[in-house]
Amino acid sequence: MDISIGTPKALPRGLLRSDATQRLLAFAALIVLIIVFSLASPNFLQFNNIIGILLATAVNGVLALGVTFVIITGGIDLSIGTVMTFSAVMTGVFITFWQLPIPIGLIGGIATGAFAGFINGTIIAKMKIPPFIATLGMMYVAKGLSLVISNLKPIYFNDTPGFREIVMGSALGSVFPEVEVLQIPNAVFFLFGAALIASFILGRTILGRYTFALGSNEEATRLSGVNVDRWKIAVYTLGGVFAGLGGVMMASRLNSAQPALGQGYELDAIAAVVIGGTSLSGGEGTIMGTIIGAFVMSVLVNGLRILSVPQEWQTVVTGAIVILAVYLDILRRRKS
Amino acid sequence: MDISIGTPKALPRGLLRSDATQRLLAFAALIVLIIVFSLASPNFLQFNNIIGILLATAVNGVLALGVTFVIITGGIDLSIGTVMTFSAVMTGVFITFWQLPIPIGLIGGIATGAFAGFINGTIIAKMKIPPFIATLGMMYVAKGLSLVISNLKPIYFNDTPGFREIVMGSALGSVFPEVEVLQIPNAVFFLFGAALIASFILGRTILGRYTFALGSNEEATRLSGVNVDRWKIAVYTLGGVFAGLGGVMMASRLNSAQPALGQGYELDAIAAVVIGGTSLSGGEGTIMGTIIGAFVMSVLVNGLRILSVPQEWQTVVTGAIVILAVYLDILRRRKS
Amino acid sequence: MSDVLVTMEGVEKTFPGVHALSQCRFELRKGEVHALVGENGAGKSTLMKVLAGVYLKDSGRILYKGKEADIHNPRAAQHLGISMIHQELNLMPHLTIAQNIFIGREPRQAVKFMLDDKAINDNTQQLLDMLHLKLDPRTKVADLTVAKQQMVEIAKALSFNAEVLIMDEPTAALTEAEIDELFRTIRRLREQGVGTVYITHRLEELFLISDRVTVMRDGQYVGTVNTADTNRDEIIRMMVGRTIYEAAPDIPENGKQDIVLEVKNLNRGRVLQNINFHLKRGEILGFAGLMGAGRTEVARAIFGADPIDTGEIYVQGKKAHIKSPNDAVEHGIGYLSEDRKRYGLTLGMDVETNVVLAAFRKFLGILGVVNYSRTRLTAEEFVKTLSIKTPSLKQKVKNLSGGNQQKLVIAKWLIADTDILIFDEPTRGIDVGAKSEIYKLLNDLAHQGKAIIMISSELPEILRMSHRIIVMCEGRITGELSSAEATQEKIMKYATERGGIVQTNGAPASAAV
Amino acid sequence: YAQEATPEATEEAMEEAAPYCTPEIQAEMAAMDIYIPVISKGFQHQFWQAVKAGAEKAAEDCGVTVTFEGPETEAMVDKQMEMLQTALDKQPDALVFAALDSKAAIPLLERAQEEGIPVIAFDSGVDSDIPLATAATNNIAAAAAAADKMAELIGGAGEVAVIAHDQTSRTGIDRVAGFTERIAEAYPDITVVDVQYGGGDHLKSTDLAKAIILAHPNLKGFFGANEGSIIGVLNAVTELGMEGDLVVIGYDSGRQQMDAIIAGIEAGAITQDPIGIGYKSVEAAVKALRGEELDPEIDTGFHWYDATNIDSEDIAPLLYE
Ligand SMILES: Nc1ncnc2c1ncn2[C@@H]1O[C@H](COP(=O)(O)OP(=O)(O)OP(=O)(O)O)[C@@H](O)[C@H]1O
Ligand SMILES: Nc1ncnc2c1ncn2[C@@H]1O[C@H](COP(=O)(O)OP(=O)(O)OP(=O)(O)O)[C@@H](O)[C@H]1O
Ligand SMILES: [Mg+2]
Ligand SMILES: [Mg+2]
Repeated sequence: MDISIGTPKALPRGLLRSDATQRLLAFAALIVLIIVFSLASPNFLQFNNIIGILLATAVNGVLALGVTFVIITGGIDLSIGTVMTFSAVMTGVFITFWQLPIPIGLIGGIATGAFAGFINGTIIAKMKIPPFIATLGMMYVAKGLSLVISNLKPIYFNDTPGFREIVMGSALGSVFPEVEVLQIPNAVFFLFGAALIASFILGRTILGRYTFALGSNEEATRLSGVNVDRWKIAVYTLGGVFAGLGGVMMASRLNSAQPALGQGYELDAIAAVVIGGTSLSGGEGTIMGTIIGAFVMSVLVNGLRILSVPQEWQTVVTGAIVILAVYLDILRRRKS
Repeated sequence: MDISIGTPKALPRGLLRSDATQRLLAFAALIVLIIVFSLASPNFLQFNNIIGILLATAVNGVLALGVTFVIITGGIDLSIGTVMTFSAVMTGVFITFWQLPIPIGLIGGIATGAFAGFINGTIIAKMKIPPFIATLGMMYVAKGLSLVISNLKPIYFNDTPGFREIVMGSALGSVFPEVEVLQIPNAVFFLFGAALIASFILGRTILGRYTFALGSNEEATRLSGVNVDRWKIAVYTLGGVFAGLGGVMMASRLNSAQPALGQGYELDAIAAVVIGGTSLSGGEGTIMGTIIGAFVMSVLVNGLRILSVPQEWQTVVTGAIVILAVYLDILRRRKS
Repeated sequence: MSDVLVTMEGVEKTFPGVHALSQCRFELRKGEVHALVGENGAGKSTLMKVLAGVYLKDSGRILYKGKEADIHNPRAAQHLGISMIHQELNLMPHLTIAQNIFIGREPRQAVKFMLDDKAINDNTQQLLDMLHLKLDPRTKVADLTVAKQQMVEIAKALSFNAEVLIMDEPTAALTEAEIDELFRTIRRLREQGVGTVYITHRLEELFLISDRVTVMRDGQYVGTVNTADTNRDEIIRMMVGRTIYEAAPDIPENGKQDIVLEVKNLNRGRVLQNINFHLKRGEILGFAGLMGAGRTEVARAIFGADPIDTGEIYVQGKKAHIKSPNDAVEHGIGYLSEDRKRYGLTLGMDVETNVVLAAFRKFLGILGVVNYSRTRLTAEEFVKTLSIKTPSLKQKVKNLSGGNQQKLVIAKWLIADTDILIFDEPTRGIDVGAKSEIYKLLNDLAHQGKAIIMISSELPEILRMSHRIIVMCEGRITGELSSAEATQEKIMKYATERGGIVQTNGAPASAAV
Repeated sequence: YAQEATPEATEEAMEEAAPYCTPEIQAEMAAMDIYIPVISKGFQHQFWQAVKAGAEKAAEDCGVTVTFEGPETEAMVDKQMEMLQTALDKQPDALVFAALDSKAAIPLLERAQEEGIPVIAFDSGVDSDIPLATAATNNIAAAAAAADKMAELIGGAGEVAVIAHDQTSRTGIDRVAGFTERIAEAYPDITVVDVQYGGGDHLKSTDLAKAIILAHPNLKGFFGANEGSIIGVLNAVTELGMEGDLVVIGYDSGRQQMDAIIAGIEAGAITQDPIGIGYKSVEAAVKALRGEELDPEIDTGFHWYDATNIDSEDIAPLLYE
C-alpha cells in the first residue's frame, strides 16, 4: 500500500507550492480589478494614479504586515489603527516638542508602537485575556492617550525640514532626476522593504516558525517546551513595530501627527490580510498574500473613486468585494 | 471516586451554579462601580440619572443580547451596529415614506434586521466564510444601503404621533401618574423583556442547546446528525432580530432614523458580552452576564461624564476597564 | 548510585470535583520498560503528566536520580531528560513533520535567530529512516493520517535522546507492523539504559514488552509486579478488583435476515474505489484493514460526513440521498467516529447534553422547548447502564477520562436509537473491563435487530465479534470472509497486498538513537 | 456678483466686540458658583477645540465653570443625547448646546425648560423656540461665498470638485449644498464634476483628492469643506507637483492651511469665528442668568481670508494653528 507520500522529491515543497497557488489566485483577482478599472476609465492607469495607489497602499500595507503575524498565531489586533496614531503623536513629541534629531524621533515613534504591542502581548500572554478584548482595550487607551498627549491638537513638523521627504521624497528619483517613471516616492520602498523584512522573519527565523506553531496548536507548542508566552509577546510587539512604522510614515506624509485619526484602519488592515489568504483561525498565511490583499483594497477604493461612484455605493461595493475575495480564496483551497 | 451520577439531585444543576457565581462576580464589579460613582458625585444616584443609565443601556443591551448567541457559537458579528441602523432606516421607509401603520413598520424594521442576519448566517454557513469577514462585509453593505435608501438624510417620525412614545413613553408610569419612581420609560421594559426572551431561548430551547453545542465543537455536533448550517443561520438570524429591535428602539428614541449612525456599536456590544463572562472562543455564556456587562459599560460612561472627566481620559479609562473586567472574570474562572 | 531513575512518592492531584491522584507512587529504573495499567480514569495519564511537567502536583515528591526535582513546566522536564508521548496527539498540523519534531530546539544558522531548515530536514530524515518510516520530512502533518501522526509523535519523543521516555497509549492508533517496529525501538532503547513508562490497555502487549507492571485504580497505587512473575488474570484482578469473565459472545445465525443497508459503487477520489457491500438486520459486519485502508472513509461517506463522487446507498431497500450527517440520522444511520475528542464530543459541555445531542428532537415540547427532566432521566439511565464514571451529569466532558468519554459517545448513539450503527474503533483506548462491556453491548444490539458495522484495527476483536468480515486495502474492498472461515492470516493476506508505512524489509536497526 | 463676500451681519457682529463680563459681573457669578455645560457636536477636531477655548475664555472672564464635551463623530446623535441628559442630571445653571439633530434633542430641551435652565444654542440652530439665543455661522452662505471666490479665481468657467468631511452631518451638507447650489444657479459655465467625502481624515482625503484630480484632468478648482478635507487637497496638489495649477479654496484654519495660503498654494479660505462662537455662547448664557434680554440671533459671521489679509487685525484672531 502506497501510504507514504508517493514521490516526495519530485514534488515542489508542500508549503511553498500552496503559497505559490495562493499568490497566483489573489494576484489574478487583483489583475481582474485592474483590467476592469482600466477599461472603465482612461485615467486609471496613468503614472500618477499608479503612484497614488501605491501611496494609498503604503500605510495600510505596513499595518497589514504586522497584523499578518498576529493573525497567523490565531490572534487579532484591533489596536493597530490607534497605536499607529499614538506612534505618530509620539514622533511629534520627540521631534517637535523635544527637538530631538529626526532619526531618533523616528526610532522613538517605532519604539512607541513596539511598546504598545508589547503591552498587548503581555496582557494576552500573561493575563490570558483574549486578543480581541486586550487589543480592543488598547485601541481605546492608545486613542485616548494620543489625544491627551497632543492636547487634542495636531503636531506639525513644518519646522523640521526634510521630515516630509522621508516618505514623500524620491531617493531613487533624485538619482535619475530626468526619468519620470523613476520618481517613485520613498513610501513605496518603505512598503516593499518592510514586506521583505516581514517575509524574511516569517519564513526564515525562529520567530516566524513559532508564529506558525502558535497558530497551529498552541498547547502542543507549549508541551514541546517552547516558551509560548514570550513568543506571543514577541509577535504582538512585532505587530506594534509595524504599526509604529505606519505611524511615522503617516506623520511624514501628512507632515503632522493627527491625534484624532486612526480608528477604522485596523479593519482595513485585517481585511487586506484575510483577502490575501491568511486564515483567521491561524496557522497559515503569507506576506505576499497580505501585500496583494492590501493592493486589492486600495485599487478597489481608488478605482471606484476614479469612476466617481457615489460614496455610499462605494461602501456597499467594498463590503461585497471583501466577502467575494475571501470566498474565492476559500473555493481555491477547497479545490486543492 | 464517585462512580456514576453521584448525587445529581442534591447539587443545584451544574450549569446554573456556575452561572450564579458568574453573575455574582460581574454583579459585584457593577456594584463597586456604582458605589464609587455615588460617593464621587451626588448627582449620580438621582432618579433622572438612573433612568438615563437605563436608557443608555437599552439599545446596547439589546444588541449585546443578539451578539451573545453569536459569540457562544464561537462566531462574531461586526455588522450589528450598521444593521441596527439599516433596520431603523427601513422602519422609517415603512412608516414615513410608505405610511404603513406603526406595528407593521416595527415588525418590518425587525424583519429587516432578521433578514440581514439571515444573509450573514447563510454566507457563513453555506459559503464557509469566517464570521469576522462575512459580518465585516455586511457591516459595510448595511452602512452603505442605509445611506442609499435614506438618501443620506435622517428620516423623521414627527408626523407619526406616538412613535416616540413606543420606547420613551412610560406605560407603567401612565397607570400610576402620580408616582415619580414609576415613570420608567418603556425602553427599559423592552430591554428586560428582550433579555427574558433571550434567556428563555438560550436556556430552554433546542436553539439554545445547539448554540452551545456549535460553539463547543461544531464538527462533533454535525456528526451527531445536527443540521449545523441551518442552526447557524438561525443563530445569526436571531442576532439580526435583536439588531432590528435595537434599530426600532433607536428610531423611536430619536424619533428619527439616523442613517450615518451605528458603526462602533458592535464593539460596545461585544465588549458588554465579554465583560459578562461569555467566552469569545465559544461554548459558554449567559444572558444575565451580558446584561450586567452592558450595565458596566453604561454606568462607566455615565459616571465618568457625571464626574466631568475629560473625554480623552474617558476613552483611556474605558479601555483599561474593559481589560480589567475581563481579567477579573478570567481570575474567577481560574479559581473555580 | 542505584539504578533508580525516577521515584514519585505521595503524589496528590485534584481537579475540580475529582481527586485524580491520591498518595500515588511510582518508580522507574534505568533500562527497564515499566508498564502502567489501570481502568479508564484510574489516573495514569495524570500521574505521568505530573512527571512531564504538564500538571503541577498538589503535594508529594519526585526524585530524579536520587535528587528532589522541581518539574514546573514541560521544558524543565525536557531538561532533566524526561520526554512524553501524550495520549492525545500534540502536533502542529500546519507545520511539516520536521518542523514538528524540532519545535522548540531548531538548529540555527550562524546568525542565531535564523533557522537552518536543511539541518532540520536532514536530521528528521535520519530519524525517520531509523524508524523505517517512509515519510518525507517536508510533509505537512495535517496531510497525515492519525496513525502516521502517532508515528511522528514517537519519532519526536525519541529525538530527545531522553533518559526517561513516557508513552501514553502509543499503539492505540497503530497497526501490527508499526507496533513491531515500535517494540524493536523500545528494546533498543532499553539496551541503552533508557527507562520507558508504557501505558496501555492492550494487556497482551505487557508480556511482549514490559519488565515490570504497576497497576493503578481510582487514583491510587495498587501494586507493582515483575511481568515474568504474573499473568493476565492477576493484572486484571488488580485493575478492577474482581475477575472479569471474558466469554466469547455468541454469534447468532442470521442468514435469513433482510438487508437494511446496501452500498453500490461508492467512489471518492483515490480514497474510495468501487465500494460494494450490504448489511443485514441483526448483523455485526467487521471492517478490517491496515490503517489508511479507507475504512473510516467508507463510514464517513455513508454517513454523509464527506461528499462522494459517485455511488448509491440503499437503506431498507429504498435509495437514500444522504448529503449530510443530518440526512443519515434521518435514515436511521449513526456513526461513532474514531477520534472522539475531535468528532465525537462537545468537550466543553456537560455529560447530559452530550448524551442527548444526537436525539434532541425526541425531547422537545412546543416552541422547541427542551424537556430537561426527560433528558436528565434518560442521561441518568444510560450513564448507569454503561457505568460511565462521572461525578455528576453536569460534569464537563473534557474532564472525563478517555474511556468514559468513549462510553459517552456510545450512549449518545444508543439514545438516538438508529437502526444502523457504524462503530469506528469503538474500543480504542478503553480498558479491559469496559471493553468487555462494550462487546456485550454490541452483541445485545445485534440481538435487538440493529445492524452494526464495526471498524477495528484489532484483529482478535474483529474475529471475535463479527458475523462477516470485509477487508479493505487502499480504498478498495479486497476480500470478504464469513466468521467461520476467517483467521488472522487470511485477513492479513487481504489487507497487505502491498507494504505498509513500515518497510517490510525492515533490517534490524543497529544505529544508535 | 459680490466681490466682497462678507455679509453685513458679520460686520455687525464684529462691532459689538466689547466684552460683556466686567469684573463686577465676574465676582457676582463666582459667588453663585455657576455651572454651565457646553455640549458640542464634536471634540477631537481643531474647530471644536477652538470653540472650547472660546468658551473657557468666557468662563474665566465671567467667573463661571464650564465643561465641554461632544461625541466623536457627527453621526452619533444618540451619544449626544446621552451627554445632554447627563449634563441635565448634573443640575446645571444654564446649558450651551450645538444639536447634531435638532429634532431629536427637543424632548430633552423641553426638560431643561421645565427645570428653568436657560439654553443657548450654537453652531447650528435648534428647530424650537427653547434656546434663548443661537450663536452660529451660516454655513450655506459661507460656502456660497467660497463658490463666488472660486468662480472669480478660475475665470467663471471650468470644472471644479469638492471634498467634504461628511455626507450626513449638518455642516457637511450645508457647505456642500451652499457651494454647489451657488455654482449651479450663478455660474452656468462651471461644473462641479465630483463631490466626495473623506470623513475629515487627512490621509484618506489626500488619497481621495488625488484620485479626483487624476480622474479629471481639466479640473480648475478644488474646494475643501473643512480642515481635514482641505489638507487632503493640499497634500494631493503638492504630491502631484501641481502647485499653482489648481485654484484651491479651503475652510477653517489650522497651521498647514495657513502656511499653504501664505505660500500661494491655496488661494484662500473661509474662516468662521469658532473662538467667538464659544465665547459668545457662554456670554449669552451668563446674560440669560442675569435676566437680561437676549438677541435671538448671534451671527458670529464668516470671513474670506487669503495671503493679503491673513495677518490683519480682523482675521488673525479668528485663526487657530
Ligand atoms: N484537566 C482535568 N480536569 C479535571 N479532571 C481531570 C482532568 N484531567 C483528568 N481528569 C480526571 O482525572 C481522572 C484521571 O484521569 P486520567 O486521564 O489520568 O485517566 P487515565 O488513567 O489516563 O484514563 P484513560 O485510560 O481513560 O486515559 C479522571 O477521573 C479524569 O476525569
Ligand atoms: N487528511 C488527509 N489528507 C490526505 N489523505 C488522507 C487524509 N486522511 C486520510 N487520508 C487518506 O485516505 C485514505 C483512507 O484513510 P482512512 O482514515 O479512511 O483509513 P482507515 O482504514 O480508517 O484507517 P485508520 O485505521 O487510520 O482509521 C488513506 O489513503 C489515507 O492516507
Ligand atoms: Mg489516559
Ligand atoms: Mg479509521
